[in-house]
Order: sequence, then C-alpha cells, then structure tokens
Amino acid sequence: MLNLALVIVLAPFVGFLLQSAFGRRLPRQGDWLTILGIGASFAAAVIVFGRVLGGEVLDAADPAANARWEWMRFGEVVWNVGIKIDGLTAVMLFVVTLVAFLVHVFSSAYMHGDPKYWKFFAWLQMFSTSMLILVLADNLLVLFIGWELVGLCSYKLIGFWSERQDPCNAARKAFITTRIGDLGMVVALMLIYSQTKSFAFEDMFRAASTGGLDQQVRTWASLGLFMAAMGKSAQFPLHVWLPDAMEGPTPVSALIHAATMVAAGVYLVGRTFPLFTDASLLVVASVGAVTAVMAGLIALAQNDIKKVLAYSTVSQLGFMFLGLGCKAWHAALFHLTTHAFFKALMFLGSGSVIHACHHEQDMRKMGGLWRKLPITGTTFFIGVLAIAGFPFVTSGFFSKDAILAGAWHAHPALFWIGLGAAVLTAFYMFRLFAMTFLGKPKDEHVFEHAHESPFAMTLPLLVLCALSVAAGWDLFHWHSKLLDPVAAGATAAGSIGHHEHSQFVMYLAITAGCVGLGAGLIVFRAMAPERLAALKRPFGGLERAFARKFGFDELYREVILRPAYVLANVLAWTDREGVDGAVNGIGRTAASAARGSGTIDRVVVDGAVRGTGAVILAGGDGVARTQSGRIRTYVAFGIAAVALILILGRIF
Amino acid sequence: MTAVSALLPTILLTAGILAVLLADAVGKGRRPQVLPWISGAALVGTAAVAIVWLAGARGDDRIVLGALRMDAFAFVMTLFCAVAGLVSILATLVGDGNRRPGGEFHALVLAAVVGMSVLGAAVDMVTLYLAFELVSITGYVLVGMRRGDRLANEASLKYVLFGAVSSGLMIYGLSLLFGLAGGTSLEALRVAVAQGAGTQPVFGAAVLLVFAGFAFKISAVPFHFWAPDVYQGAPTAVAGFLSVASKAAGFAGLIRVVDALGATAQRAAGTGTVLRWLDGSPAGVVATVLGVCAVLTMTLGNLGACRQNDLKRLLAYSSIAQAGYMLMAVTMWTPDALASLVFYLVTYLFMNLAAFLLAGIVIRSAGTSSLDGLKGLGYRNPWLAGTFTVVMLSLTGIPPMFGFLGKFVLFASVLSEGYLWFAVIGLLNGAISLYYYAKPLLRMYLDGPAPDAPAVRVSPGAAVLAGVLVLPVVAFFLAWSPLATWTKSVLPTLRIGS
Amino acid sequence: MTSPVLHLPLAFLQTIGLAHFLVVGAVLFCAGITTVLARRNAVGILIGLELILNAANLNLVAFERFGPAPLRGTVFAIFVLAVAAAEAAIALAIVLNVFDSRDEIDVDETTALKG
Amino acid sequence: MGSNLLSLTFLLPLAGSVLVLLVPKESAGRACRWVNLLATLATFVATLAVWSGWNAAKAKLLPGQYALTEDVEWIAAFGIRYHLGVDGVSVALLLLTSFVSIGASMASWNVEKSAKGYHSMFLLLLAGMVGVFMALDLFLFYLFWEIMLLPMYFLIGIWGGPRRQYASIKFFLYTLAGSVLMLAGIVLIWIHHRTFQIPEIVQIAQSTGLFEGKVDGAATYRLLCFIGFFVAFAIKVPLFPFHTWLPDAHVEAPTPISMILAGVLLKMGGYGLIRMAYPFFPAAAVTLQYWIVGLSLASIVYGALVAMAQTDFKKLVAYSSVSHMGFVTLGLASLTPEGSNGAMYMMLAHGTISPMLFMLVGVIYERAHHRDIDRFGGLAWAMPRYGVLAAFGIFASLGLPGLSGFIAEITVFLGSFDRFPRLTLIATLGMVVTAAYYLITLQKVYLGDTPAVYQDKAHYPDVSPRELWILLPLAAVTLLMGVLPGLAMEIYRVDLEGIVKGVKEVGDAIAKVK
Repeated sequence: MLNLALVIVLAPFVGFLLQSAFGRRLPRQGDWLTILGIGASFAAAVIVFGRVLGGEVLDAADPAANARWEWMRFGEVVWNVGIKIDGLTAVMLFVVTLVAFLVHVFSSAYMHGDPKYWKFFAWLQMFSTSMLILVLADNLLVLFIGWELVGLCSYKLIGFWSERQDPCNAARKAFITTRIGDLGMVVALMLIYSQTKSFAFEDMFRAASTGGLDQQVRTWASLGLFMAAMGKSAQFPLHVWLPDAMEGPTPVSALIHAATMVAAGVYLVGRTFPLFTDASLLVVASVGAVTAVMAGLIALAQNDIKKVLAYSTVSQLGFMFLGLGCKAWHAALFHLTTHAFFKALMFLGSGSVIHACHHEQDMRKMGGLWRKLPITGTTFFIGVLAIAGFPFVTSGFFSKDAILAGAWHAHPALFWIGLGAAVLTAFYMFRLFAMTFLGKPKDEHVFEHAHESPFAMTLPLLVLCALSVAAGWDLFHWHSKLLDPVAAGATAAGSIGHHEHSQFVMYLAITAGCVGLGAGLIVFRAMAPERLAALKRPFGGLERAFARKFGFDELYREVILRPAYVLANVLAWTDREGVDGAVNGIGRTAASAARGSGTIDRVVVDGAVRGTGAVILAGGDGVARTQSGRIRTYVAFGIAAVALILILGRIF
Repeated sequence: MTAVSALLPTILLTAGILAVLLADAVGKGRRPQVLPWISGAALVGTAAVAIVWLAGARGDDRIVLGALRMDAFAFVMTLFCAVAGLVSILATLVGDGNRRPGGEFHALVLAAVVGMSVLGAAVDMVTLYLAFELVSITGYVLVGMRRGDRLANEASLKYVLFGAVSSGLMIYGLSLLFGLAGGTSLEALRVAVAQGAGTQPVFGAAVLLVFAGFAFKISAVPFHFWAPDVYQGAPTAVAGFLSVASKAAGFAGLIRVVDALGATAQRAAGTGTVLRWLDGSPAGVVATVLGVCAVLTMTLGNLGACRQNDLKRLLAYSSIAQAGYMLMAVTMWTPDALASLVFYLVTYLFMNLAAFLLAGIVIRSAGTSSLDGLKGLGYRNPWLAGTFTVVMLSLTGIPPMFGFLGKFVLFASVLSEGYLWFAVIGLLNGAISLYYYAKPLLRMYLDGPAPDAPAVRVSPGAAVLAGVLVLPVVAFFLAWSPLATWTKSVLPTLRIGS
Repeated sequence: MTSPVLHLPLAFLQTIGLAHFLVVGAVLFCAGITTVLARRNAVGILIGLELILNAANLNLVAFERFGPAPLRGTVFAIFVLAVAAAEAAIALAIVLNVFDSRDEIDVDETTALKG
Repeated sequence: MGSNLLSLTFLLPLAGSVLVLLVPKESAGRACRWVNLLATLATFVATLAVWSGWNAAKAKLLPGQYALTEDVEWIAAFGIRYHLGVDGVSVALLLLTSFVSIGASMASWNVEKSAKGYHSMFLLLLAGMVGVFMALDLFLFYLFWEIMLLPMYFLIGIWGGPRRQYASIKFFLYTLAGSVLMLAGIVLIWIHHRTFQIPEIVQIAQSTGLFEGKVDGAATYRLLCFIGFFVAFAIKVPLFPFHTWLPDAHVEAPTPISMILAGVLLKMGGYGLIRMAYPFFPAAAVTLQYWIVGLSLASIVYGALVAMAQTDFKKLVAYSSVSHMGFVTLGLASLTPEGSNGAMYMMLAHGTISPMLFMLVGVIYERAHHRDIDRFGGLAWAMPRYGVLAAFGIFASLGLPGLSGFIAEITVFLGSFDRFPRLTLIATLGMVVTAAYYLITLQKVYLGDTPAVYQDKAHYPDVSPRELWILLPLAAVTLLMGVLPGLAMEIYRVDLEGIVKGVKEVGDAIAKVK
C-alpha cells in the first residue's frame, strides 16, 4: 500500500520536474509526458480505492507500515512526516486524480497554440502533486505544507497569462486572501501544538476525546481551521478572490475552482472533524448557509458564464459546510464527491462553449447553441439536472437530499435557508443553460462560428456526465465501505449525530428541485425578452447589488487595503524622519561635510535640529563660538570659573 | 650616588644649551650644520641617563638640595620629555626642509626639557614655580618663532597673555599655601594639611588658584581656551611638542601637588577612594574639582572637535579631550590609576607626535591646514594616508591600535573603583570622537581620487621618523604586558619625605 | 572738628598684624585682575599682571615676617620678582612683534584665530 | 587538543588579504580577484575541516564544552589568552560565513576602482568574521568584532553608491557606540572576576551569578551589564529602535558587500546573544524578556509595513531583513527548545536567502543602473531564467513551505506561542504583510507587460554563467534546508539546547526567588 501511495504522489512530481526542465524541447511540448504522469497516479488511485474497499488501511501510526519518517527533533519532541490512507483519503484520491487526468486531456486541446503551452502542463502537474500531498498527509503540519503549495500553484495557474495585468492582480488577490485564511491554520497549529506537542491526527483526536485539549482550545483551534477552510473554499467573508480567479484559463478553473483546491477546505474540516465542538459547528453551519444563499443570489445576476459557475461552486460549498455544521458528515463528503464530478463537467462544458465561440464568455451573446454543440449541450444539461438535484436520476439529488435531512435534524431554521438555496441553485443554473443553449441565437457572428469541440474535449465531458449520474448509486456500496468507518471514527469522538432518512425531507427536496427548474423554464425559456425585462424591473436595485457582489471588493479595499497602505507610508516617513532622525544629525552633517559644501555653517547652525546627533553638533557649535579669538574673553571665562567654584565651595 | 648623579640630566641639558649658543655665535651668522647634532646629542644623553637609571638599581631618590626628588617618576618624565624634544627638533628639521631653524630654537627646546624634567621632580614650591615658568616662557617664544607670520604672532601673544595670567593666579595661590604650610617645601604643606590646615576657609581658594595654573598647562577646562588658537598659529612641530611634553610635565607637577594636599594620606588611611565627593575632607574638595574638570574637558574637547574643519584645530581639540581622559585617572588616585596614566601618556606620546608630524607634512605640501588639503590623499600617496588612518583610529581607541590599549587600561582602573557612570561617559565620549577622527579619512578616501591636487613629497627623513613613531602604535599590542607591568613599577613615590 | 576716622578704635591702628598685609595683598590682587580684564591694550594687561605678581610677593613677605619659617618667604619673593621680569621682557618682545605686523596692539582686534 | 585548525581558518583569509596587496600593479584587476576567490574557497574548505573535526570530537565533549580549542597565554598582566574554540552553534555559523563569502567574492568579479584595496579589505573582513565566531576570550572577541568594522567602513565608504559617506559613517558610529557599551561590560566582568574566558564566566554566571559578593547591589550590575551587551548585539541584529543604519548601509553598499552584510554580519548579533548576553546574565534575560519580545514584534510588523512603502528594491529587501531578524530575537527570548532552534534556523535560512535576494537586485542594478520598483516591468519575459530564480528567491523569503524560510518561521511561532501566546499572534500578522509586499513587488518588477527598454537583449542579457554560479548554490541550499531541515539542525541542536536550558533554569530559579 505504501509504495502505491508513493507512486500516486511522486508520479506527477517527477512529471513536473521533467516538464519544467525539458518541456519546451519535448515533442508536442511534453503534454503527453504529463498526461502519462497523472494517468499513472490515477491508476494507482483506482487500485488503492479497490484495496480500501476491501478493508485494507494504511495507518501511519503503527510502525509496521513504516509510513512515518522523522523530520525534525527538538529536545525530546519529534516532528515527523507520514502518509495515511483511510476511506476518506481513498475517495479524495480517486476524485482528485480522475478530475486532474481529465483536465490534462481537456487542456491538451484547449490550450493548443499557447506560447507557454509546456509551462501550463508543468504547473498542472505541480498542482496535482501538492493536492495529493494535502490529501495523503497524516499530520496537520504536512497538510499545511500541502495547503500552501496548492496556494502557490493556484497563484501560478491563475496568473498564467502574466503579460496582462488583470490575471496578475487576480492571482495576487487569491494568494493574499487565502494567506489570511492560512493565518487561522497557523493559530490552530500553535494552539494544538502547545497542548499536545504533536501534529499527528490520531494524537489530536485522542487528546480531544480524553480532555487533553480543553474545550476552549478546541473551539478556537477548530475555528482557526475553519477560517483557513473559508479562505481556501471562498466562503462568505473571504470569497472575493474566486470570481476574479476566473481570469485564469478555463481548465484551471475546472480543476482548481470546481473539484480540488476549493474542496480542500471541506476535506480539512472533514478530516479534523473530531476537534470541532458544538459551538464551532454552529458557526460552520451558519456561515455555510449564508454563503449558499448569498452566492446563489449573486450568481443569478452574473452574465459571464464562468463567473456564474464560480458562484455556484461557492454556493455548493456553502451547502457542504452547512451539512458538516449539522453533523451530517457523511452527507457533506458525499456531496463533495458528486459536486466535484458535475461541477467539473459544467466547467469543462463551458470551456468547450468558450472554445467554440472563440473565447467569448458573455452569455448575452450566446443562445441556441444546443444545435451547434450537441454533445456539450446534452452533457451540460445532465450536469444542470444533477446540480439542481433532479430526483432519483442524478447523484446530486441523493447528496443534497442527505444534507438537507441532516440540516432538518440539527437546525430546522438553517434547513429552510438551505432549501431556499436549493431552489435558487436550480433557478440560476437553468437560466445559464437557457441563455447559452436554448432560445434564439442573440449574436449571429458568434453563432456562425460555433462548432462542436474536438474529441479530446468532449471525451472528458462524457466520462464526467456518466459519473455524475452513477455516483448517486451506491456502486460496490462504497458509501458504507469507505465513508462510514471514518464517520464511525469521527462519531467515536462524540460529535457526529446519527441521522435517519426521513421521507418528508425527501419530498420537500424533490419539490424544491422541480420548482426551481420549472420557474427557470418559464422565466427564461418561454417568456419574451421584453416581459422578462418588466419582470426584472422591481428587482432592479437588488440585481445591481448582486452584480456588484454586495460591494465586498470595495468594502475590503476601503476597510483593509487603503488603511494598510496609509499606515505603511506613515511608518516609512516616521522611520526616515523620527527614529532615523534621532541619530541622523551626525550622519547628515557627515554627508554635508563630505560634500565639503561651503554652506556648512549655514546648514549646521540654522538647519533643522534633529535628535542626539544634532544635540552633539549644537554642543560642538557652542564650544566653537566660545572660541571667539579675543584673549580677554578667554581670561574672563577662566577667572569667572574660579570665582564660581569658590562660591559653590562656600555653599557646601 | 651623590647629588650630582641625580642632577646629571639637568647638567647635561644645560651644557647642551651653552654649547648650542656658543656654536651659533661662533658660526659667524651662517647657521652651521652642527647645531642639530649638539642639541640631539644632549637630548639623547639625557634619555640615556634616564634609561640607565631606570633599568639599573634605581639608586636612592633622596631629596636633593631640598628641592628635587629624582625618583623613578621624575626620570620617566625626563625620558618622556627628552624623547618629545628630540622628535620635535627632528620634525622641524625634516618638516621645514629649506629654512633651518636658528640656534635659539635648539636652546629653547633644551631649556624647555630642563624645565619639564625639574617640574617632574619638584618637591618644593619654589622649584615647582620656577620649573613651571621656565616651561611656559620657552613655550611662548617657541610659538612665536616665525617672526613674519601674522598667525604665529597672534598665537604667541594669546599664549603669553593667557599663560602669564594663569601663572599669576598660581603664584598667588602658592603664596597662600606658603602661609598655611609655614614653609615652601611640599612636605611642610602635607604636614600642615594633616594637622587640619585644610579646614581653613582660605585653603579651598588657594588650592583652586594653584589648579588654575596646572589647568592652563594641561589645557583642561576652564583654562583650555588658548590651545586651539595657539596650536593653529604655532608651527606644527612646536604644537606637537606643546601638546605632548608640556602637557605631561603639567600632569607630573599636578600629581606632586595633589599628593601634597593629603590625597595619598587619605588613600592610605583606607577611607576608600579619594573621590568621596564633597565629603568635606580637604582631599574630597580636591577630588570634586578634578572630577568635574575631567568630565568637562573630555566632553568639551570632543564636542568642539566635531565642528572643526582645520586639521591643526581638530588635533588641538583632540588633545584637550585626551587631557580629559588623563585627568580622570588622576581623580581616581589609586596606584592602578596612576600606572594607567603613565601607560596612557606613553601611548599619547607616540600617537600625538605621529599625528602632528604627519599633519605637518600634509599641510606643508597642500599649503593649507584645512581638511580639504587631504582630498584624495588615499590615492595619491597610499602609505602616508595609511599611516595617518592608523594614527587617527588609534586616537579614537579602535583595537588593535595602541590607543585602544591605553584607553582600556585607563577605563579598567576607573571601573575598578566602581565609578560606572564616570567610565561610561568617558567611553561614550570615545565613541563620539570617531566622528571627527573619521573626517580626515572621509577626505582622504571616501571623496575619491582628486587628480588636480598637488603631489605630496615625503622626504626620506620624515618617512623614517613617521615609521618609528607609527610602528609602536600598530605593533605594541603584541608586547603589551611588559609595558603594563613596567608602568606599575614606575609609580611616583608618594608621601613625599617618607 | 572731629573726623569720623578718629573715633576708630585706636587699637586697630596701632598693632599692624598679618591680617592687614593679607588684606592689602588681596586688594592688590583684585586690582590686578580688574586691570587685566578691563584693559584693551596688551601692555595694559601686562601691567595688571605685574600687580598680581606683586600681590603674591606681598603675601610671601608678610607670611615670612609673621610666620615661623626663617627667610624662606623673601627668597621665594625674590625668585618671583626675577621670573616676573623675564616674563615681562618676553611678553613685551612678543607684543612688539604683533605691533610690527598689525600697527596696533588692541587685543580685541587680534581675532584671526577663532572657531 | 593540539590541532591549530582554527587558527589556520582565521589566518588563511588574513594571509590572502596581505597577499593581494603584493600583487603587481599592472595586472592588479585580474590577479587579485583570483587570489580573493582562492582564499575564500580555502577558507570554506577549512571550515568544512572544522566541521568534520568538531563532528569527531563531539562525542567526547561534555555539554557546554568546546572542541578544537587552542589556548595560549597572550597578555599575562591582564590574564588575556589567545583562546579559540568551537561548538555546534559556531560551526554552523562558520559554515554559513564561508559559504556566503564564496558567492560574494564571485560577485565582486568586475570591481575596477582600486581593485587591490577592495579585495584586501574583503579578505580582512572575512578574517574578522571568522575570528568572531571562534574567539572564546572576551578581549579577543572584542578585537575581532572591531577588526571587522574597519574594512566594512571602507568597503561601503569607497565602493558604495552616491550617499556612501553618510551610510558608512552611520554604520561605523552605530556599531561602535554599541560595542563601547559592551566593552564597559567586559571590563567590569574582568575587574571583578579577573577572567576574560567565556567558559569560565558562563560557569560563574550559572552557579553563583556574576558580581555576586564582589560588589553591593550585584543584581543591578548584572542588569546594567546585560543591557550593555544586549544593546550592542541588538544594533547588529538589527532590532527595532536600532535598525535605522541597515537600510542606508544596504542601499549604498555594493552588491557583494550587501550580500555579506545581510548574510553574515546580522547573524553576529544573534550569535552574541546566544554566546554571551543570555548565558552571562540569565536572570536579567528572564526579567527583561517581555521588553525583548515587544521589540522583536515591533521589528517584525514595523519592518514589514515599512517595507511595503518602499520604492527602492534594495531598501525593501533591507527592511524585510529587519522583519525577518525580528524572528531571531523573538525565538531566543522564548527560551523554549523549539523557539531557540527556530531562531538559529532563521539565522541560517535568512543567511542564505537574503544574499540571494541582494544578488538578484544586483543583477538588474548592473543592467538598469537604477533600483526603482515602479520603473521596472515584465522582466520575467525579458530574462526568463532570471525571472524563475527571482520568483524562487521571493517565495523563499515569503516563507513558502518546502523552503527554509517556512521551517524557521513555523518553529519560532510554535516555540514562542508557548511562552507568549497573545503576543505571538501579532507576529503572525507579519506573515500576511510580508506576503503582500513581496507579491506586489514580484508583480511590478517581473510580471505584467515588458516596457520596450528592457526588450533589447544587448543591454538586458539573461543571467550570465557567473551570476548563475552565485545564485544556484544559494537556491539549492535553501531548497535542501527546506525539505530536510534535520541535516542543518543536527549541527547546532544539542549545544544550543544545552545553552538555552541552562539560561532558562538559572533565570527562572532567580526570578522565582525575587
């Protein structure tokens, strides 16, 4: 098992090294090499998936597996690095490697002809490696390392077309916002380490259950971890970077912002679930619910196809955190996997649409493309059904229904919010579908050129479409085999509630899905454009608010960035004048003296007096002035001093 | 060893003076080449006698003719001043090149050395005053040697007026002390102080007035005013002579007087250091005055120098500051402190003479004594600039130069008395001094080569002399401990008369 | 007509003791100091200087007369006189020197060296 | 042990510095830079020998004992001895010094202006630095400490930028004022204990405490002496209020000297604290620990914020050095094994990353002759390989995991969190601000569209082989120390933890008593 895990991680890493070194000179600029690398990793992941299904687990704790190596030692405390595979890891491995593999294949066509073609694949490989490190880590420190490496790779990939300013700004914004989130992770690390002196998951969970970590620390640590998750999964306060990240190439959006990196946040909370106390779970749930609704509303008002998908991802992640918050651990992780498939499907679908319309992303210029792009159209439609939770046929339904059931049991209030979000999801997804594929083409020029994408792009769409349907059924009942043992482990820590499948919730979920789709059909398909405008007018102000993303960008710019710059400039000025000034007197005069300018006296005497340096020189200046050259003043000073001492002598 | 052997240095020097004057007269107006040889021989002879005496069995140091005690300290001072005199004469010869100084120059230098040697050995008020005046008067004339030079005239005028007034104050103080002591010998004064003469109100005034004289001689505040102007006006070699020899003699005389004022008695009686300020005892008064004076001299010397743009004035203020450090040692009045003073004087001798010699060479070739004359010297004449840098850094007290060792020993003695703040003030003054000692370095190196500046000719004689002076400044930290132990053995035999 | 002086206690006038001499000496000393400070002319300063030296001489002789030490004070005084003469000679020579180059010896003008 | 390997290590550069002066005038330029390189390489080999020697001797040593010691009477009158010795900490720093110096000597390849003087000063500086890390006699330490100042003054003063006089005199004055306070402390110790030997003094300090019984009010003496030592080293680190000399010195110093200044000289402050200030006065260190932590936090956050406002690239890197070195004092002040280990690791990490950054700035300065961030753009396109290296350097300095900066930062955080939880949170802010200003700079200088002037290959060639030979080793070490920190840590871990444990026990014991 260990060497399989090593293959999974090292294959893409070797690919990255070879590609970045020789990529340019390889035939087809080395895209086959990278596809081979991720393919090998995917194959290994499938084998591991099978093995774990058979009950085999790689536990770093027991020495037999020797999956743990000493990294650093401080006194008697030892920090080590290890690999851990259990049910959850197996699922994640499968999802990550599969989606990565498909994206590699897709981008070999999509990125064709880009000047830095080889570089793109190098960083895709590195991204997969860091994601796999994150998933395979057996302790929080290695997870954190993977976490930040993923941040770096997303910086590189978002800012891939670095000759233009917007991608660079977007990449920087992404890195810094996630970095703020990472602060939470560091705080959590410190809190946990100060009590348990170890980062391994099993030590942490044992301490949490046996009271090693006191309640207060557990809450703050878990909130720290959640803060990091919020940063990476673009939850409510830290979501501003995700829409801008759409500046990156579409395959990047598909891989990173649909399936893997964004999901890392959910994986983190899932993996460290035993740490969470009820208080922190409530926070997770409420943030999740609010994000789900808010992101849904914003998505409704977006006209760029990729931005809609981006906000829908944020909303779906909000759903998952809602599930986790309501202790529906199993449901949340299940939704994570299904969402990965159909969201990747839709991103790649939108990629093929954009490719077809020569990089046109504005939906208002599209329309009626179904006839031109049949495969993309149908697969996209199935994706929309899945995300809307169309009953029984799509996997989305099962996972979303499970979350709603969990929410129903834990916090009924949040359940209704969740339900509302579900309706919204269906509504805006259908709007997207309708505006691009259905109805009359709005822009003749775009419509003329549209043509079905090559096979390399449609194959991944088909595979993902199949999976987004199949994932719902419990093939080889992988739920019970993989997710439940880990869930059981988590429940052992006493924080996962038991949930039974209530009929009432299911029906509600079904109606929500259909109502959303139906409304979408009526509003966007059938209704004539002018009545559509009339319908929209009362919501006009609302829509502008949604469009400007509730003004969060401006808010951050005013509240955080501007004062930081002002403070920086003020400090820099004080540093030059104040602290530095305290000693600047000598320095400044030395410089002016060095220039030997004739105006020394003028500069020193009436120059601005600064700090100790200047005091010394003023003293020196005073001394020089007493040397008036007149002998009588000299003698006078002498005798006056003697007289003064005499008088003082008398006093004492 | 009869009294004659004790007076051998003085006799030799006087013979030298007569021979020089005779040779000058006989030379019928032409300045014969022989003059420097005569004066040189006299000075070397005196130095040899001193070395022999010091190295030898250090025979009895009884009081001679009731006026002199040629003990180890006196012989060290004689050796010290003889070497300074010799270097000054050589510097003048090497420096001026074309105009050989007249016979009277040599005579005056020899006379000054006699005065200094006697001042170091004086145990009687009369001899003290006479030696003091001899050194001063020869100094006045030496400063005013170049008749035509307006600056030299003005410098000598200031020197003579200021010096005369200070010695006037001193003699008036001495007359009061004479009254108190009932006799001219310092021993009588010490006895009188021991018997409570110190409590008389007039005692404080008398002591102060005497200190005025010595403060003038060692250019300590508040009687330092003459130093910058006189050093600037006087020929550089003479300025060097004054800054080293007359200052050392001044310190020697000061030590004799302070001892007579019961400092050692106080020290021996085990009542802690003499520096119990303002504790009412006569020695306490003395200590307070000295301490305050030391701090003022140090700080004022350093501050003044920061603003200078003339090389000679800069060196003048630097010598005032150095006087401040040395005065700190006298204030401590412990055997360690006095040994460190002698040690510091040795470092001071080499550093300052080298500094003035090099300054003389640079000023003569650049034509101006302002710092701009040094521009780009580092590129034109690297060896000269290098030695000058070494001397400057040594004056600042940067290890491994000789100056650092002197400061180290000095501050160690101060710190061992527990006067933390006193030492810290001294050390910080040392740090500030870097600012002005680095000014010449700034000009020589950091301004970049100055192509148009005149080439600097260094005559072989000057190069050798500079080498002899700078060598110990650089190399002495290897042979440092023999000097340190030797200075302990050379302490003035205090408790005059015992 | 009786002048106030007469009423002074005669005792004070009859016995001239050490104190009287010292008082005169002090007065002479202060006169010397003021002359040195007040005069602008170099020679004037030298005159003041002589006053100071003579004040010291007066003290010495007075102490010798009333003190125990035989003949020490006067010897000291004579030495001081000799030195004063030498000093005056040198000082006047230097003053002449300055006079040659400046045509005036006003001390306040000789300020070429300063700063 | 009779081996005089340490003296050899110190004498090699000294001999080199003299040899360079003897090189004949006309071929001065070329010949002496080879002598310089050979001498630096020889010193590096010598330090490797010292490392292996120390490794061999390590087993037999008691804690707190030194290896390869050479102890010769020098000045009997004052009990000063020519006493050299190394332990883990000094071996690690010696290796860093000679390693960085190789890069620096290669970087000073095309110095024309009086080349002989430059190379001789360079080697004298190297000798001084090597000496400081080996001296075990306080007087000898002070001697080396000052010897190192002299060449630095001239190197910045003569071969520096436009305001070089101001920067060099300021550097000299700052360090001298500090070292004068240290001298007062050294002399005080010598007077009351009549010894200059560091091991003996540590022995006394750990047992009875210095000045105990020698002078009334020993505790205040100890406190004052500690402050004296601490200020002298804080100026070198540089810590917050004493840092204003660093930006000027860096901006004006030529690239190779900047590399050495950032790579090695700043570490002397840290070394001084570990070797002298803390072990000599453990009680004072414990009582003042909150002050020290406060100043370190100020350094970290203040340094980062001011760096954000800089337009001169070199000044920005200088202020980031102030910010990074704040970690060193923070880690040390925590006195925990993790914290002190992290502090030492930050010294090694920063010691390799900052020379690399300064070299990177030097590369573009040599081509563009200006360092204004706003006037650059898109250099990654004009000089691709240079762009990659620059990105590597910036991300290393940013504290990206997998590189040495991250290891140091995370260990210091974890260490100091134990002792000062709330204060360390402030330090974590530094992480975000550092990320911000470095990425902004990365974007302004390297990404975005390339202005025409940087397009032509004649003036802006990609990084030359020589420059590559300087940058690659540094990058390799940063990566190696990031992935396998154990290697570097094992050198100094045992000794450092011994020292810190000693300080902590004595300090806490006395603190409890008071």
